[in-house]
Amino acid sequence: MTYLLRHLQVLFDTLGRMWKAPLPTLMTLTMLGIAMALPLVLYKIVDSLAEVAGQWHERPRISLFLNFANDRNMDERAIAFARNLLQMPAIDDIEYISPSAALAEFKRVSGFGLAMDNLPENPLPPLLAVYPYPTQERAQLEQLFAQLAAMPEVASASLDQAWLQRLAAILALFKRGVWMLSVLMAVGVMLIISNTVRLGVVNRSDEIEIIDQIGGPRAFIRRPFLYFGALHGLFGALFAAVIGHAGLYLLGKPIATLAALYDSSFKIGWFDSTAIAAVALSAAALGWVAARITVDWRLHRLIPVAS
Amino acid sequence: MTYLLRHLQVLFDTLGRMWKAPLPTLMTLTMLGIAMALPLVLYKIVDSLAEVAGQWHERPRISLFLNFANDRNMDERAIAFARNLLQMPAIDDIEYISPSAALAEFKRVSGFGLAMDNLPENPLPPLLAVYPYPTQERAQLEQLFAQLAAMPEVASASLDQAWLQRLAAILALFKRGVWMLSVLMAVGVMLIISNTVRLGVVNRSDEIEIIDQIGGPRAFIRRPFLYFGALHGLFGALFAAVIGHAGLYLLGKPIATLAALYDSSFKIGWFDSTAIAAVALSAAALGWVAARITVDWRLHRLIPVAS
Amino acid sequence: MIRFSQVFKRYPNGFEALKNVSFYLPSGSMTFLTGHSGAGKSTLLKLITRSELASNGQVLVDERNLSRLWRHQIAAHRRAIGNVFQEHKLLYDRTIEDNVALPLVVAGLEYKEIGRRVRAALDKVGLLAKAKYYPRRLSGGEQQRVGIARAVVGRPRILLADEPTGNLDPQLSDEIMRLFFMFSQVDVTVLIATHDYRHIRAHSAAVLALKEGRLVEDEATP
Amino acid sequence: MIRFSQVFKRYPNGFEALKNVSFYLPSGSMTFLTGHSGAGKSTLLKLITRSELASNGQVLVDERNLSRLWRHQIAAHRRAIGNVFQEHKLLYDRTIEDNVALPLVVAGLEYKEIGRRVRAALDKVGLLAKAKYYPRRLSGGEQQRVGIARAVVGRPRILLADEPTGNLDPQLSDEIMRLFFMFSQVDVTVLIATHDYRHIRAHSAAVLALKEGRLVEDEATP
Ligand SMILES: Nc1ncnc2c1ncn2[C@@H]1O[C@H](COP(=O)(O)OP(=O)(O)OP(=O)(O)O)[C@@H](O)[C@H]1O
Ligand SMILES: Nc1ncnc2c1ncn2[C@@H]1O[C@H](COP(=O)(O)OP(=O)(O)OP(=O)(O)O)[C@@H](O)[C@H]1O
Ligand SMILES: [Mg+2]
Ligand SMILES: [Mg+2]
Repeated sequence: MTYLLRHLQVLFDTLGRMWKAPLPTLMTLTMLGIAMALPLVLYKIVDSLAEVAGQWHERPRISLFLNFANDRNMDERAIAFARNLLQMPAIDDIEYISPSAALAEFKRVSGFGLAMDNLPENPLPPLLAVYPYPTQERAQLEQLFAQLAAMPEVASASLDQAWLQRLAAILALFKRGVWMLSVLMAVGVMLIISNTVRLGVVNRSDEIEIIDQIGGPRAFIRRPFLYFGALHGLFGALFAAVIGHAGLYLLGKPIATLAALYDSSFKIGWFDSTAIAAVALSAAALGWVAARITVDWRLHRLIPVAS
Repeated sequence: MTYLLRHLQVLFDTLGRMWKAPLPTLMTLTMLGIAMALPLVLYKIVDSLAEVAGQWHERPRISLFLNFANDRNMDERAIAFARNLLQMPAIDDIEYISPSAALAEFKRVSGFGLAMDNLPENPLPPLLAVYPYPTQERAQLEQLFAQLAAMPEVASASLDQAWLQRLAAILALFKRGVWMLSVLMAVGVMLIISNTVRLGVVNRSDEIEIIDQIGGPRAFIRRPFLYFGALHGLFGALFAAVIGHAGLYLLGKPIATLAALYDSSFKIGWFDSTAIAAVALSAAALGWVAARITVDWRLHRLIPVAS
Repeated sequence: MIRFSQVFKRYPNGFEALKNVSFYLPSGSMTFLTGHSGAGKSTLLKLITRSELASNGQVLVDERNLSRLWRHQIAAHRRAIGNVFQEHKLLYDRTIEDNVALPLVVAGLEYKEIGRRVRAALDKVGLLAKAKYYPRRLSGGEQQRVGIARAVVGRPRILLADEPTGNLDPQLSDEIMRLFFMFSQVDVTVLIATHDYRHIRAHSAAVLALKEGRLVEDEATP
Repeated sequence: MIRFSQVFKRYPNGFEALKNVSFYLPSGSMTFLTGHSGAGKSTLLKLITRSELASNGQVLVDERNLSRLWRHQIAAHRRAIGNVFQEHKLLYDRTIEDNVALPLVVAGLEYKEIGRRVRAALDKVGLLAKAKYYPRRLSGGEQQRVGIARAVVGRPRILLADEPTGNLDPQLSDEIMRLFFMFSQVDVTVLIATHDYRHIRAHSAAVLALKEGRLVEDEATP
């Protein structure tokens, strides 16, 4: 009870000290906020991109060319076949592309529009674009492909594999970026807090020496600085949330413009509160650890035990 | 002469102090290095990308479909026509895509490979891909397009304009990112240096009070801290160069992998030394300013002039 | 009680500040420690608070051998000692009141009890009226008295003082000495380093005289 | 020379530390400043160094009115004064030598000259052997002597000292007083705040006695 009370008192005392020196506190929290906002924002962007990429841009796709060309009921048969396939648990979605639709798309994409108008008849076969669930493993995907290719209705099949490698490469790049940035920024956060704690120790070095002389235990001397470090981590994370949101807001406009040009309505959302809470807690823990290391290091010099 | 000597002495004294407390100095320089390395690296990536994008990926392209299909000498005539066009000053390069090459590419890209093999004859016209100089203004580009489209040899023409908007949008996004990051990091650098200077002032507050009492002028008291700030900025920039190079090295591998998948040999180079020198000088100036503001602020409290 | 048995103190630079010092101070005794500047008075007091460790010999405080003290026991040992420092060692960002309360806060006393005892201590040194002031506003002598109040507020079993009256006028310093004497009457072991032979003459107290680190016959006292 | 004309000093909290103080100290005079703890001695000295500003009245130092001093002139004014502080105010991260050299470094003297003068000053206070030590290694009295050496090293025209012998044994403190007296012989204005009436008796010096901020007839001197 008294123990808890004393901790609470140190907590409030430390808060009071931070509050009474608003400018230095704000400066430090801004530094911490900037340091933590960067990986948060980058992570958010990568996360949003990965989500969009997974469901839209570089989805795995198996193209099935059906062997009922020149059949009158071609469209109905293709759709019935697609219905059947959709029963398979691995398949998420199927799109039917009729020969005429394919030709139109081809004209649009290739730029051969005018030149294709004088084709005698549509040379293209009916096509099913099969989208497996994106969660599929590569081996599963290849197994599915073999299974589909072997079906009698299928004239030929192709599995677009480039997307896999590209996606893996892009994600690897971004993951490495986020990872590097996070490590750098964790280091940065600890350094900033360590520096601030060191400033605090220097500022209160008289007090520390006197308390040591008077018989204050080291835990007593250390405690306010541990709170100091943890509180800075905590508030720094909240600053990071604010700065990060400002950053997302400022980046939102050009990102939306860009997405519109790629026919996408891609938008980056805000951070969710659990993520912020997680960051805040980790930052508080980092701050505590940084403070502990720093205080021990400084106390070792400031009030050595004679021996 | 004596004045210069005294400045040199303060410089070396300050260097000596930084050297004698290697751990705190390294910590601060690491913080500064991280803060400055981030915009440096991002700028380098954006710069390299912009360069590549300009000359390769999203180049403006005018497609000319020629009206000599089914001509025996089709290829020769198309190439001769292309030679003629190359005389025009606005045109950088022309690629001739014969109907058979176009068909092969189409098969590859569309995935319709097998299905197209039973086409009776190649329905595609000969195609010239005309690449104007990328420096062209938009209006000039459209004028060129109109001129080419009106030629008798040209059956139809198309101008891909999306690249312009996309490039502009991407560059706008990246520029805003670099700009935001640079501002944030300049603020960060000043805060870090200010904090370090404040630590220095607190650490030497006894000395400052005593020197003030003994009759040391404010300029004398201030000078070592100004050097301290400027030196931290300077060395911080050098740390940033090292950290930035490490970052580029670590990012180089996944970037190269990704580029290879897009059939590009895109590589990010190292920073050039003038850029580093510029950053170092600006950082030193920032450090000086931060130190000046901080010292004045602290001295105002530490040794007020009675009145 | 304090017992030194053949104590030597050699500083890291090789300087021998105390040489073969032995004495015994029973509880309830009041003793003056004298000697020229640099004789080793402060060093002797630092050995008692375990701020320094004897290079040789035994220092016993309340039957406890200080060289056998564990690191984590040092704080508790110091809390049993009231110490008036040669420099005042006040906290300039806390009021007089809070400065005096510090040993009680460290010891974890109740708030009410702290307030009561702090007022009593400040009253004894004549500074109750300035309880809410900050130390910078006090004169040198007033600051020294705050240090004395802080040393006695915890009702220590041992009271050490290093030049406690160096900055006080004769009248005040007599009063302070009477205060120390009162403590020795209630079984506290009091040891005071001083240059002021007036006090030594005035109080019927024992004298330890140091000369270049050795205890000498009390020749200096006139 | 120092001249106070009807000087009042009121601190921001309203406390009047000096009331209607007037006196004149010619060059080459040696004067003792006495008074009880809190009488205003340190305040009076701070007015002379322009660490505080008189609320009323004139403080003239070497014909210069301190209330007319510009901000940037204060440093030069202080360089003409040697000051022994009540607390020693040494730099603990510099050697004794460097501490004493400080006023000369600030004044921008040549290296050789600095070395020569520092050694001379340390010799005068008997600490030449410890020139390379750091202050923490010195006893309280030794530190006080370092402060004295620092005050006299710049050959000031005015020498102020606040309890300069509070931590010194009688023999040493007599020597220090003789040193101050020698300075007054070479036309330096010397003003020393002290509680030690022995000195006042020993030297044929003038006495300024303060009582609760007022100059009083020198009743206290026995
Ligand atoms: N900054 C301040 N603000 C308010 N009051 C102050 C301040 N400085 C000193 N005083 C008060 O002014 C009075 C005179 O102080 P001063 O330091 O001049 O005394 P002193 O004669 O030097 O005493 P001592 O011999 O104890 O050093 C004291 O009562 C003190 O409390
Ligand atoms: N940490 C240290 N390292 C080396 N020498 C030291 C150290 N502390 C003190 N000394 C030396 O030990 C001697 C005794 O110092 P001490 O402080 O005990 O003297 P003192 O009797 O208290 O003197 P004073 O009356 O001047 O305070 C001095 O000569 C001093 O230089
Ligand atoms: Mg001592
Ligand atoms: Mg005083």
